[in-house]
Amino acid sequence: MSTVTATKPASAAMRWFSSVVRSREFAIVLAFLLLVLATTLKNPRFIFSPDGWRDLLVTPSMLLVVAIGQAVVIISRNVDLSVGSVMGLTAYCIGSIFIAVPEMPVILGFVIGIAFGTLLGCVNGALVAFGRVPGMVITLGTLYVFRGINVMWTGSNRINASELPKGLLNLGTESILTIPILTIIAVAILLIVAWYMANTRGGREYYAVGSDPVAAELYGLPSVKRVFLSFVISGAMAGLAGVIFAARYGTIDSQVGSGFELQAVGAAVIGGVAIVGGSGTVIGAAFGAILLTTISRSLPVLGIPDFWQQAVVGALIVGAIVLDRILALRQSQRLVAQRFAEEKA
Amino acid sequence: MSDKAHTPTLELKNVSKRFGPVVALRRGQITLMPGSIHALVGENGAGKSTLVKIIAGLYERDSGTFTLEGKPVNFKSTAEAKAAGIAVIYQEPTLFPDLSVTENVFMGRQPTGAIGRIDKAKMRSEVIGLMERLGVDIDPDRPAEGLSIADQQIIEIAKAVSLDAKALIMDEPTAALSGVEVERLFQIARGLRDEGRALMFISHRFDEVFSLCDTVTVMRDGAYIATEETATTSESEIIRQMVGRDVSDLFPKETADIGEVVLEVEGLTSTGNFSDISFSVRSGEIVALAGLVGAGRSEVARAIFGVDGYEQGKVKVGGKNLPKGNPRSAMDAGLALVPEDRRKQGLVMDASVARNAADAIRSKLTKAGLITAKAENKSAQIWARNLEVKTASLDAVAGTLSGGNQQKVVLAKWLAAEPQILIIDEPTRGIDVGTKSEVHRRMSQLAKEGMAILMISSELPEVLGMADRVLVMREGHITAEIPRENASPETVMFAATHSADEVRREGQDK
Amino acid sequence: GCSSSDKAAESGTSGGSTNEEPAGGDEAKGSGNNSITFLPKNLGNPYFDASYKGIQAAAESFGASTEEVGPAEATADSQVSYINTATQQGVGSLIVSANDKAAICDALVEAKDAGVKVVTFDSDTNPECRDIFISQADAEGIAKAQIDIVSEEIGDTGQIAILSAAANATNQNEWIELMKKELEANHPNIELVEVVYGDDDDQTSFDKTAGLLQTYPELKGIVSPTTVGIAAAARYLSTSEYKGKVALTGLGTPNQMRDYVEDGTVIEFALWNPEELGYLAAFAADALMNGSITGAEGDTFSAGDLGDYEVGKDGVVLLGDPYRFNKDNIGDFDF
Amino acid sequence: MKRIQQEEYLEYGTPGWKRLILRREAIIFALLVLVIIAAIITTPAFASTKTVTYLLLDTAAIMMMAFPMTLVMITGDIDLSVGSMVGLSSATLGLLLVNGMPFIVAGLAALCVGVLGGLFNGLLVTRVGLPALAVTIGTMALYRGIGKGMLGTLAVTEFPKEWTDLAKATIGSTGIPVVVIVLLVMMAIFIVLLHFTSFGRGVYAIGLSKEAALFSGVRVERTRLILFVISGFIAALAGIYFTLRYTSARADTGTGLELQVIAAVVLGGVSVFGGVGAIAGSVAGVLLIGVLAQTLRLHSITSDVISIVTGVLLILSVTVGSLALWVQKKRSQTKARAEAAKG
Ligand SMILES: Nc1ncnc2c1ncn2[C@@H]1O[C@H](COP(=O)(O)OP(=O)(O)OP(=O)(O)O)[C@@H](O)[C@H]1O
Ligand SMILES: Nc1ncnc2c1ncn2[C@@H]1O[C@H](COP(=O)(O)OP(=O)(O)OP(=O)(O)O)[C@@H](O)[C@H]1O
Ligand SMILES: [Mg+2]
Ligand SMILES: [Mg+2]
Repeated sequence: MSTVTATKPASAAMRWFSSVVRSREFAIVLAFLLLVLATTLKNPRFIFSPDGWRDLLVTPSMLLVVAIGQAVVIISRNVDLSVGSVMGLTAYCIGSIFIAVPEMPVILGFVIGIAFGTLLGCVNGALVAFGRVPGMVITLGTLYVFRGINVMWTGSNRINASELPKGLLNLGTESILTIPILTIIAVAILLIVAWYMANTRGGREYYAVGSDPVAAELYGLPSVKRVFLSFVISGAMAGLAGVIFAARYGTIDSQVGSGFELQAVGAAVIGGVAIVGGSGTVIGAAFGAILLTTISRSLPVLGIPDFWQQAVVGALIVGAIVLDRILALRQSQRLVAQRFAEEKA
Repeated sequence: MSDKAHTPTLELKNVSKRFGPVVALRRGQITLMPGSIHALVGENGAGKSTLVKIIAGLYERDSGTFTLEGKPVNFKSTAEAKAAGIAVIYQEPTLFPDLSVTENVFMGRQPTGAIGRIDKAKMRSEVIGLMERLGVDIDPDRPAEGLSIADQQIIEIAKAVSLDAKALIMDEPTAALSGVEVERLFQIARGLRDEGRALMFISHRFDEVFSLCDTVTVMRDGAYIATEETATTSESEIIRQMVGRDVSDLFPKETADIGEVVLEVEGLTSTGNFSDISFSVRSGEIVALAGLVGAGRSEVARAIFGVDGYEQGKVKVGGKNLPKGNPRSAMDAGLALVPEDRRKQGLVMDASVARNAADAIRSKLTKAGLITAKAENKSAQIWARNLEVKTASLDAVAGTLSGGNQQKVVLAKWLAAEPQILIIDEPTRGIDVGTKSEVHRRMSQLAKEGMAILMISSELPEVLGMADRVLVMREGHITAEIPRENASPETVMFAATHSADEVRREGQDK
Repeated sequence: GCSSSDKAAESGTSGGSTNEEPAGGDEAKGSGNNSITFLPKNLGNPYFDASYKGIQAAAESFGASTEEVGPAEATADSQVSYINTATQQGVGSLIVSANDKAAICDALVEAKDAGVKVVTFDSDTNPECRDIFISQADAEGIAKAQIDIVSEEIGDTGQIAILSAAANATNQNEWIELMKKELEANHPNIELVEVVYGDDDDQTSFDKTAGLLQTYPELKGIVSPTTVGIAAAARYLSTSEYKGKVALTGLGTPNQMRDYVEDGTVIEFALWNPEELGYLAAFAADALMNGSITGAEGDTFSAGDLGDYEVGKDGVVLLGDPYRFNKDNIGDFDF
Repeated sequence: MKRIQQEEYLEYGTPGWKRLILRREAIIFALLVLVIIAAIITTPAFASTKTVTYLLLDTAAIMMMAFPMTLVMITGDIDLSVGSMVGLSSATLGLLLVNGMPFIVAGLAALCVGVLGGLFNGLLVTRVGLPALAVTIGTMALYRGIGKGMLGTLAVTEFPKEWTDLAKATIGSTGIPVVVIVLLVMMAIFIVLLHFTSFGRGVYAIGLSKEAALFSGVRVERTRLILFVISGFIAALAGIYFTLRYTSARADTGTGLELQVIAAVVLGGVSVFGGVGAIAGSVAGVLLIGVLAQTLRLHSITSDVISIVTGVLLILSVTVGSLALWVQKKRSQTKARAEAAKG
């Protein structure tokens, strides 16, 4: 008995370790580490300088939070193409508020930004969930609508960093123990959402709804609510990204975040979130976002000519998903062979 | 207490339901008593599943009364019905393919700890317990994706059984199961009955109805016909009430001239599924592939037809090698496969009946490179009529047909192709008695006309009744080849549960 | 992206300078149509916003109606649709900043054939496609001003880099060529290490600046001849360890650059007054519409408060030299 | 009820004309006609041959790409790389012309690039088994990047005049551009391909259920591969057209075009889940967006409003259908209830 209890924790740890190593996320993390290593060897300042270290951590934070929301939507078998527009509209909204009320506490700005994004997410969610129509069409529609409203509202205006309160802008660079605050915010949210998705009834229901919507309905799961909430989460995350944009970049015109939707979807897919729903994790999506952002930052350092950088990014995206797929296939083949061997024995 | 025993757990009266012009249910009626198992029987399309779905809260009834323990209820969603204590096993398994078996069983009601954290260890051990009770060995951590229909059905059963429900509704739970699993299920069902729960059981197999159920309700054309005690009625009586006429021979086997070998399989091997499968089928011959669920029979059929690849071996049709992994060339060579999963493999559920019925003969219908809806309809009409497919119209979406009628469309689709070799996986799954004998009659006739038929079936009577030769598979190997005259329930079951060596030894002993 | 100041890449190129539309002026005069349609590269660009203010002010003084239309994103094909629409509407004149010198040419020629007076400003098309081009400053002047500033600030020696807009923005590329020539000729100790492209997008320009600083530890200065680029670069620099160590200059608007000039990130940058540019363009359009000029070399017209201007070679009208903004004078400007 | 009367189910349930009218494509077409009538009434400048010319010239590239996109989306895939392929084709054409190649050779090379790009997409999707959305997000960056890398700072503006003129030429005084002939031929080919061939039947089957299609002998992977190749080829063709029409070869040509094409196709009734849609619907979708934009521009309404209108239209196109379905369901339910109460 004592031997059993003695070996059990060890084997549990082993099991955990091997499951981590085998997970799809691990491949992405490995790719990320290799990339950082290569770039740092070429130019140590990539991480060993205050700016380099800060940029490494802070630059992905915006795509990271958007990818979190996107992952939840994709897991429940939808896609949110409006995130870029939501982000842009929120950035401008929050910028305008800060200009009107400069003494507003920065934290309130974050709350308002998230609330505003949530509101836009509710529009998407309500249309998709209650209308029972494909999310891709609705959010393609709101991509245009929100951007149109943004352009209409902003006009030729542009918020410059000089108009924004220093408190907000400082957030873009300040750090605690060399970890930028924006990164801490993003990671904290990531951990909360990841825990929720993995460990609560609600979280698992997103997977169920995405895995087979018809079964979810037959089974009596609250599909409408889950679909609605997935868009709300995505909206909230895009709203947060809008605030992060304002803090980090300071200049807000009517085109903030345009094209971001495909990056967010790309990050989620690279991170192993199946586009047909039902599988993947927000952690994976977050690593996808980090990888994607860091690739484009390290290419100039690696000496890739400017004109060819986008091509290399594209090739790496394709390479990453192909590699992931090949690893997954290997894995399943090994499992089959193993099962067969066990059956024979 | 005695009062409670006399209030029906669940009672529906005069329930009706229409889908546009289609009247699925005209006068549905059923009364489930606590501590009793109630059978519901009727032809394909009689409205049984519709009744189930009304009970489940999936459909709202158009009229009629529905009471639960004497109180009228009006479910607006499946969640409400579930909360009220009704567990349902639908006719078609509805699992979440990406989630693990454990999660599938407990979705939406996982045991939770502090701040809503799911207790995964507890969940897992409960599932292991459940699987033990059902006597099956399914890895609780594997995803539901890729499970055989039988395994899926078992998980559905585990799911429903573990729900502490007042009423358990089972819509053809045994259609995909073979004897052993069925017996396990029945034990559990009886256990639940003895706990005082009400059970409803739908099946087209009368032996099951009589061995399990206390009461039986017959439906026809969407209306209630009669309710009887199983002890006081007979199979032929029920069939008469159900079909409105007598059904002649259930296995009308005709003798056919056995001709040349047309299908030859040599040493077929696919890691993890089956290995070293060799056999041949002659024209005019019906060969049954028997075995327990999960023996790998469907995999063999799929590999022959080219839907799956294989690592070693050869498939020859009329002496010529068939390229592997290419269903089209298999079809061109005269092969047809009626697959086991009609919902996913047999039919395009969202396409019309006509499109589906013409799907296997698209190239034949093409004239000067063009295909028209008219040509499709014409060919569909012929076969839909031959098999008496019950549908509102030819452009009805296949998914709205009743389960048995869907199966008929799959048959129609492949018979239209006029194949030389017909591989047919569970030909009569979910088909009512009347049509079943019709399907069997047609198979016999086709064999007589020279077709070679390879039939996979988990129904022993069907195997024994129809086959000229029985091949038995166990765990991916052929363990025995039994000619018709030697085939008996005992010989087939022995081969299905023992290795080839043991079977051979047993044969020598005799 | 929202571009800066563009300038005639073609002002130097030879080619048919003849204006092929002698009758146009009379036609417009006769119709009495003096509505002006303003088509910037894209909407939501403060540079063009300032220009439009100038156009409106001018139009008010001579009593014409104005209208601003344009695509949300700066692409040539979407500009064509707007030009076509203006042609159909039969407006009096069209003031355009071209997203591509060739792509919108045919549409403009068609507009001219329909009697619309075409004035390009800020960024030109091929000369035969328009009546007049209002140039902000000549290309050599723009290039030289920026090199002068950066060489002064870095002590005429060391590495510099350029942060441009889109890779095939003609005006940018011409300036960059001229800057290279200027460096070669007069600043042999300055090494231009790389030209990067921020696509006139804030975020891209910001991240490219970070990349430059990391890649070239010895970098002394950055030149960004685009308003979007210089503002993004300034914002990155102002919060980085390189603030005050790496010089930054280029073309920027005072409102965007004010803070960075005040906090010392940027010492001096250049630009012309986009409002005046618009003002001048509107007067040129008016002169074309009322037939007082045809756009031929030597034509003169009065541009209200700015005084008189003469049409030069290839129908180019020059606004003046670029203006250098620094701590001392930036307070006087608001655009 | 006795045994079902055979004649009852041997026919289609709804008469042909009714099915035709209730089709999504017909509704979009009706909307298109309404918008055109409204435009003619409210906008004096609209009713001119110029409108026809500009409208068709502006929408030609999107229309071309909408044909294969319709098929690709009906199989349940999607091709996001078409906009980038337009740019890559334009860059290839420009680069080869600058280097002295004859136009025909350069054009054929650009088309080859399109075929290769489509093949690459298709192989990744069918052979490696990756989701089309993921693959084409990647190749969208890849193809655009290659185009940018090839051209660098180059912007080619010199093209044979006979070709650039052809791209803009109209048929006599009708105002109908010559390119419309190409579009009509393409439309005919795609209509036959999708609606009247065994291949087309397979396309629908794949979109509704890949597995069932496979079991019916549809060459699923090959069909999908072919469609990606066609999509790449036509995107390259659109790239050549774009280049000639705007007399300018740039790597950023066609940026964002993919979403415009998808929006039009979806508006025309193609389901993003696959299995549903028709060529006629996509044509109507492209024209509807085109006519609306044209009309709004003539009223000097700015691009922001046009983008809002496009978005709202997209949203309405799906929600109205869903609402109508709901109403229909409720109505038939009440009817059924009433009848049940009577009987
Ligand atoms: N959603 C629907 N839309 C239209 N018709 C439907 C729908 N669901 C069921 N029907 C029709 O209602 C009738 C009854 O179907 P139901 O599924 O209840 O039959 P069943 O008794 O379960 O048959 P089986 O034994 O074959 O499973 C059939 O004719 C079927 O086509
Ligand atoms: N795609 C798959 N991935 C993993 N395992 C599979 C897959 N398909 C089937 N299996 C497993 O392989 C075994 C053989 O299944 P198969 O369907 O061939 O059995 P069968 O003898 O045809 O039974 P049935 O009577 O249900 O037709 C089963 O245990 C099943 O769970
Ligand atoms: Mg049924
Ligand atoms: Mg099977």
